[in-house]
Amino acid sequence: MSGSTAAAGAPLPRWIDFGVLPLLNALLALAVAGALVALLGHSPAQAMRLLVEGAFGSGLAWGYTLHYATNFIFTGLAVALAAHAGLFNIGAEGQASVGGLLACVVALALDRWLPGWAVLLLAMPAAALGGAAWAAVPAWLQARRGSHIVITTIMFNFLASALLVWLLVNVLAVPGNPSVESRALAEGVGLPKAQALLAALGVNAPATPLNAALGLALLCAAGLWVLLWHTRLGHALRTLGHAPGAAHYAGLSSVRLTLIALMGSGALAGGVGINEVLGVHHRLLLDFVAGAGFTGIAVALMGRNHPAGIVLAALLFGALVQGGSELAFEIPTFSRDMVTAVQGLVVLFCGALALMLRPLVARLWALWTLRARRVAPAGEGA
Amino acid sequence: MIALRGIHKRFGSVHASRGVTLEVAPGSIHGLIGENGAGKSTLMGILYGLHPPDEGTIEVDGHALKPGSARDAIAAGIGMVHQHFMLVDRFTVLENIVLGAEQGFVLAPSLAAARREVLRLAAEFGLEVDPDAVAGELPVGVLQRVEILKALYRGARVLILDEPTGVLTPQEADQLMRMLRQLKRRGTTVLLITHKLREVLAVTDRVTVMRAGEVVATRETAATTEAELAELMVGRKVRLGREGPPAQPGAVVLSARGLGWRDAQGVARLSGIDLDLRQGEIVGVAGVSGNGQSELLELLAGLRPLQSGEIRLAADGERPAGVWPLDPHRLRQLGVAHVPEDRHRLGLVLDFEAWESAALGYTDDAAIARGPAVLGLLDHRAMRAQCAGMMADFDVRPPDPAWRSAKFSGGNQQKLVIARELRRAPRLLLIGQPTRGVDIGAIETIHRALRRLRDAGCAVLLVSTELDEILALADRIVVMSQGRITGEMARDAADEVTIGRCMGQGGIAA
Amino acid sequence: QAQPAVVYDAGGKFDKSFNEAAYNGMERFRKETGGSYLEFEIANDTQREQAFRRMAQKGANPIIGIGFTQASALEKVAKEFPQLKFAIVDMVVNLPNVQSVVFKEQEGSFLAGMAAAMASRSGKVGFIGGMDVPLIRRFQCGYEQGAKHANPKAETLSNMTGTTPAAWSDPTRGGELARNQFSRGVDVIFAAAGGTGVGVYQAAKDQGRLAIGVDSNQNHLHPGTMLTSMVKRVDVAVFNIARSVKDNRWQSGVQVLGLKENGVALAMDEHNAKLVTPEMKKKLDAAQADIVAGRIKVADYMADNACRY
Amino acid sequence: MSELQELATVVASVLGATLRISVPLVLCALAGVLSERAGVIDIGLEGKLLAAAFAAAVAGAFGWPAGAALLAAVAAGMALSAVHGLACIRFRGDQIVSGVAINILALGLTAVIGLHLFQRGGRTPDVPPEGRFGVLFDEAARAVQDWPLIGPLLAEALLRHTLLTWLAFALVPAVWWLLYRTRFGLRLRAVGENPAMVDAAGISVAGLRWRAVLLAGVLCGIGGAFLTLAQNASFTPGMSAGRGFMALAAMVFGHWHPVRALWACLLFGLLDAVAIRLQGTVLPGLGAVPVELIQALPYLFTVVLLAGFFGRAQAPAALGQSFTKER
Ligand SMILES: Nc1ncnc2c1ncn2[C@@H]1O[C@H](COP(=O)(O)OP(=O)(O)OP(=O)(O)O)[C@@H](O)[C@H]1O
Ligand SMILES: Nc1ncnc2c1ncn2[C@@H]1O[C@H](COP(=O)(O)OP(=O)(O)OP(=O)(O)O)[C@@H](O)[C@H]1O
Ligand SMILES: [Mg+2]
Ligand SMILES: [Mg+2]
Repeated sequence: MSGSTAAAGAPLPRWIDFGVLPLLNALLALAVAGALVALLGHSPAQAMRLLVEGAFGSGLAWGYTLHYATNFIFTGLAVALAAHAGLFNIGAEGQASVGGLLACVVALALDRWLPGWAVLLLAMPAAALGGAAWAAVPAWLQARRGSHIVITTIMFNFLASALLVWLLVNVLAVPGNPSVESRALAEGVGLPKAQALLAALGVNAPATPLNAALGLALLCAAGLWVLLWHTRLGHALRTLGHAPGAAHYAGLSSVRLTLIALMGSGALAGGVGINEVLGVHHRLLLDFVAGAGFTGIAVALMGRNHPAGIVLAALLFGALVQGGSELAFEIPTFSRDMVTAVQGLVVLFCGALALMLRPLVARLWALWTLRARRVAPAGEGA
Repeated sequence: MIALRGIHKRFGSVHASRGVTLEVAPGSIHGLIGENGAGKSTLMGILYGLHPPDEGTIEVDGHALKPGSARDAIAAGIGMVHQHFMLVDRFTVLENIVLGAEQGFVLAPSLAAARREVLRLAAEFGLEVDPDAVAGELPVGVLQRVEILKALYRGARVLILDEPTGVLTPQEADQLMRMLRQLKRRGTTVLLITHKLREVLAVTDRVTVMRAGEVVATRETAATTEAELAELMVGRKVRLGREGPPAQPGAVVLSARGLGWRDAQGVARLSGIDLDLRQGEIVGVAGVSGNGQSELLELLAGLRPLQSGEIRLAADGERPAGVWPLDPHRLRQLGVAHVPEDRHRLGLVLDFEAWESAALGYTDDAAIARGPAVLGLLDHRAMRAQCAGMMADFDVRPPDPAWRSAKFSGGNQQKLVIARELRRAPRLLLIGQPTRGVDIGAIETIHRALRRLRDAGCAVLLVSTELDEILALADRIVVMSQGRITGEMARDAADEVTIGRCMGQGGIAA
Repeated sequence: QAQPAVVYDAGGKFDKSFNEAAYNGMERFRKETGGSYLEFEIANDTQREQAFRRMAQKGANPIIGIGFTQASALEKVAKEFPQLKFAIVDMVVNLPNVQSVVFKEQEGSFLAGMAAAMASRSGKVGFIGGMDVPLIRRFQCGYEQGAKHANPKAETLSNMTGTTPAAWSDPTRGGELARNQFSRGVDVIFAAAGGTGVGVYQAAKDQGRLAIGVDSNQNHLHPGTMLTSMVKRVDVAVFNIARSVKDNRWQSGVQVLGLKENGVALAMDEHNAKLVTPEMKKKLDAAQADIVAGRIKVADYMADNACRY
Repeated sequence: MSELQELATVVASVLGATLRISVPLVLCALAGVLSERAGVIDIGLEGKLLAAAFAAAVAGAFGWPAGAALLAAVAAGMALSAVHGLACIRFRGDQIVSGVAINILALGLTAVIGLHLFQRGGRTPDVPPEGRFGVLFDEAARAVQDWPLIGPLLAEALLRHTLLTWLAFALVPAVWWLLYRTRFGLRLRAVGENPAMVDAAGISVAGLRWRAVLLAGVLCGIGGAFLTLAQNASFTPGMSAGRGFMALAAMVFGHWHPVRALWACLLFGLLDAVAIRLQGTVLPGLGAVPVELIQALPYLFTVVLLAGFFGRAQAPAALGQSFTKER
């Protein structure tokens, strides 16, 4: 699971490995998607244009793209943190649900009594706490009893959804409201919207769900980078992940580190709750996570478990979701399933088949450098 | 006749084989020696078809082999016992042996045939193994036998052994040498890579010396000496053996009383161990491997829980006393360093770059901290510098802190681990098999460093299955057999016969 | 002339259920008026608001939200665009530019329960819901009451499919739930579970029992097996909304569509003619008249989050 | 009818349900065992199951006989397996990313193609009865079902199953035999533990992994056909509904061993069947239990079982590692 894929094959300049190749892969993915689109009777060029414009063509588009990306950053970081400690956390979905649940419960309990900022100050840690708590049991079972993390986190996803439905329907429901949702938080409780923040800077931005949670997500990414590569704890976590024997030899407690890694992972997943519940909807909805936890797996791996890579991969996925819905708006016959298929192709070509073109590119690069070398002395001779 | 001609092999920027030509007479035992990283394993890997060479040809009995095809090599009768065993831990011995040489789709007949053949080979060569034992549970010495059986089962007429004795006890090594002679009598050609010149002199007919990817010499064994070979390998004169002033043992640093340890099956691995370690003294623990030395070492190092008995660390200056159970981290803080026997699995994180591995266990060192202590931030530049320092002290090659730990050869990995553990002036060093698989030049470096450490007043507990090493380094020798101390003597009172007698004793209370 | 727009809920426009009914209404509008319309299927909660806003920016009129989950998003956007007309199905939004259409599912379910109890030989009827949420409980409660009304000794077994979104599209599990009920003596099952229902109907067919469809008329799926369908005339509602804007007779406010308004009904057609005996038909008609006249009070679960009758 | 007979009926129906619920899990778990024993992580079980279900339903809807539709499902499973193999074996891509991609792709493509073919929102028309796998021994079941006590058990729990159910359970010993009693199995397991060794033995690592991965596709294909040709008669988008992931859990639970995985699948099936049975019943002493709690019971129970009784599962040593000759 370590992102050692880059190590395969001959060394290439970094700008090729991290710039040219991903670009080529994305183009290939879009070419195949285009073929599919054409096969189904649409114009690939138009679809392409709509997809890109829909994701990046306006302030509005950027707002939505970044909003979706925020969720994916949180879950991608969550998966990556666990992965560095050698743990495969499939449970980000459930952890995010419970994070949002706890944040909302705290906010609902306090919003009538405390000012908005104070509620936020308590609800945001509650989201992290909820996520961490939901990860704690699988973590403990893994560390102490050796129960396989993959099974327990899958089970805890189902348990989270059952808990959420039950609470929403039986405890948090508003009588007379058929919607499966809690009551709305008091006016003024919620993270500042990007629109408001930009307005304070004198920038006129359209209303989008984008909110301060993006900043938090980026902070988390930077924080995770510092944690993993610049602190003793990070060194310890990665030691455990790469060589459990060496971790034991170094006197690191695998139980403690497993708990820290998975609970940290859950806390990061809880960020989805902050973004969706406190940032956008201001109430608890049944399916506010909407698969972001699972997408996080792909995001983390495509980002090679590195925070910077994860932010970029999250942006890509955010763009696919937003550009995809724009496509569906504009071409009525372009169903949302088509968007899903295109997303699958992108994950396939940009993620799983990321190294497919590498040998070819390496050969071209070798030819190029060879020619350059041959040309240079010739030039001198002349 | 086996002939490799003009072999070139590059791994990225490393030129591991530079136009090597090697000819081996059929039915002979041919030695291949050289420093760590000289290119011995690479060359043999090419012969066996593991790596395709960049240039060059391989011929066996006049037929050219297809480069990079293990299948072709096996068909031509080549068998190889790899430096790191190529076995599936979860398979039985029989399954491991049969793999790749099965006769039909259904396994049972092959297994039955293999069982007969293995028992026959075992009888012929004294290679006794339980065909139904699970490989992962066997000691290395037996695994080695399995590897050899594997090659013989495939009807190998050419047998390559890559450092076969590195992990063997002296007795096992002797047995192996006897077997090689026996194979030779049967007409098998043997290619033997080793770092132990004594073995080379004892069994080979000819010997080839490699340095930095090239063949520097080939000699008739009868016409050469240990000193000449050592010099050819390292490119300078090498001195091994006892040197320097005798030890001046000081105060007791560690005392253990009545140590016992039982494994998960309830079998006693250690019992009634009393041991004192003093400042300025190297205590060597001798014994056939598997007699409790590893358990003792790991118990003292905090890697195993204390079950019975007590271990105390005396106070010393500003460093406080300690009573076990203590975890390895706390022990390091108390000045107890540990070089593990298994450097691959324990001593390093293979995926880390060298400078990160160089901080393993010592990330709380103030010299590499940065910013407020609560944050636990690490100073990368200091870490790299520290690693570069270690590499310089111990001549780690290449001296590049940014190399991945896995890319260093075993000898250089070992030097790095030792450098790290010696770095912080420990008062007690626990060290297991310090020179296993390490070339002569590196052995010299390591031995010198251990003596220097002792002279600086450190207590050293040295566990080694190499009697030569114990005799060369230890000031006091403890012999273990079946989990007990069966002999203890000063260096000057020790010789191989006495120690050997103690090793054979035992009898253990369950 | 502005195009109408419709925003379907997460089930998608082909859910064989109320989204599909809305789709059919819009198709009818297209055919009858020759106009075109815009549409969008929700894939996640955030898209709701985005969808309404995009439709509003395109100047669509009216903008129809299908499903109660659309309420808060629609409310927000309707406030932003007071000059446009909005409508929501299955939920009430009190704004001057919003028309709300809600159905008395309990009344239709009551008749479905009666039909089930009358067709049942064992006196045991079954209900399979998608998720244990208030709207589904409203169906369940009316159904139970209806069954008891037709046969005081009737027993109703209820199952819910799951707690994840997959609960609405898991026919395999639906089939298994149905088999379980059949093995306990149930011989008629009413499924209000979206795509999961397909599996319930199939199981009924495989085991030679009866099933009742929901939302759209599903009688044609398995003639001889589908006893009837409890249809919710979302298609009519949606068609009327779109039509009224075109004809300039649109009104805001709340429309509650029950049996009386023909908003809910049991589907009777050639596919189930053999299953519904004249006697059953007569009793159903009588009950319907009683409900319309207020002589029978059908319990509304959502009125007080309890099933009391 | 005596109380005992009633009990027998209940037990029979729960056992029958257990077997039916287990079938797709068993097939996918076996697929997972084959693939992962060869060192290739198979997160894409869900997607393969879905695609196969779709292919079978489409073929059935076009009037193909059941056997041909089964082959179509197998082909679909293998096609996605080939994508997985291309990504992970040929191009050494990340195995988990590839699996995730397959899941997303299958979810999208089946709906898109289904919509394109039939204009029913991705749903397929019903497969005609003769194109489905019917219950095999219905006559016999009818004959015995009224026998005291064992009647219902024989009929419901044993006889009223389709060919695919029998096939699924028969495949368990078959896969076990393949893995533990044949040359292919020995090599396959070796390649998941120590590919370098297999390579050194002169056997193609990639070749073995390809075969394992494709076989996994075949098994998922049968599982998919079971969903649309036996349990149901049509395809609904997303109808695999997480079964691939449960199978993955069962495979891990079963320590990557076909027979133990079977027990895990049966356990999941039983817990699920019991939960279905318990729904809506009033438990003595507890009163009416919330549906959600009962729905959560199988998952809770699994976690408890894992924590209490099952030791550390040992994954194949080289699981997830792509193999390169040049280390
Ligand atoms: N797969 C590889 N990739 C990169 N470099 C390699 C690889 N294998 C060997 N090398 C390099 O080739 C050189 C020769 O290695 P080789 O293993 O042949 O040495 P050796 O003589 O066997 O050493 P030792 O005594 O430690 O076994 C070393 O410098 C090593 O770093
Ligand atoms: N992943 C790798 N990348 C580059 N080089 C490698 C890699 N793995 C091993 N090597 C090189 O291959 C050679 C053999 O590696 P190995 O791990 O077998 O060391 P070693 O031969 O055991 O050393 P020693 O014999 O001293 O114990 C080493 O010289 C090492 O530099
Ligand atoms: Mg070597
Ligand atoms: Mg070596």
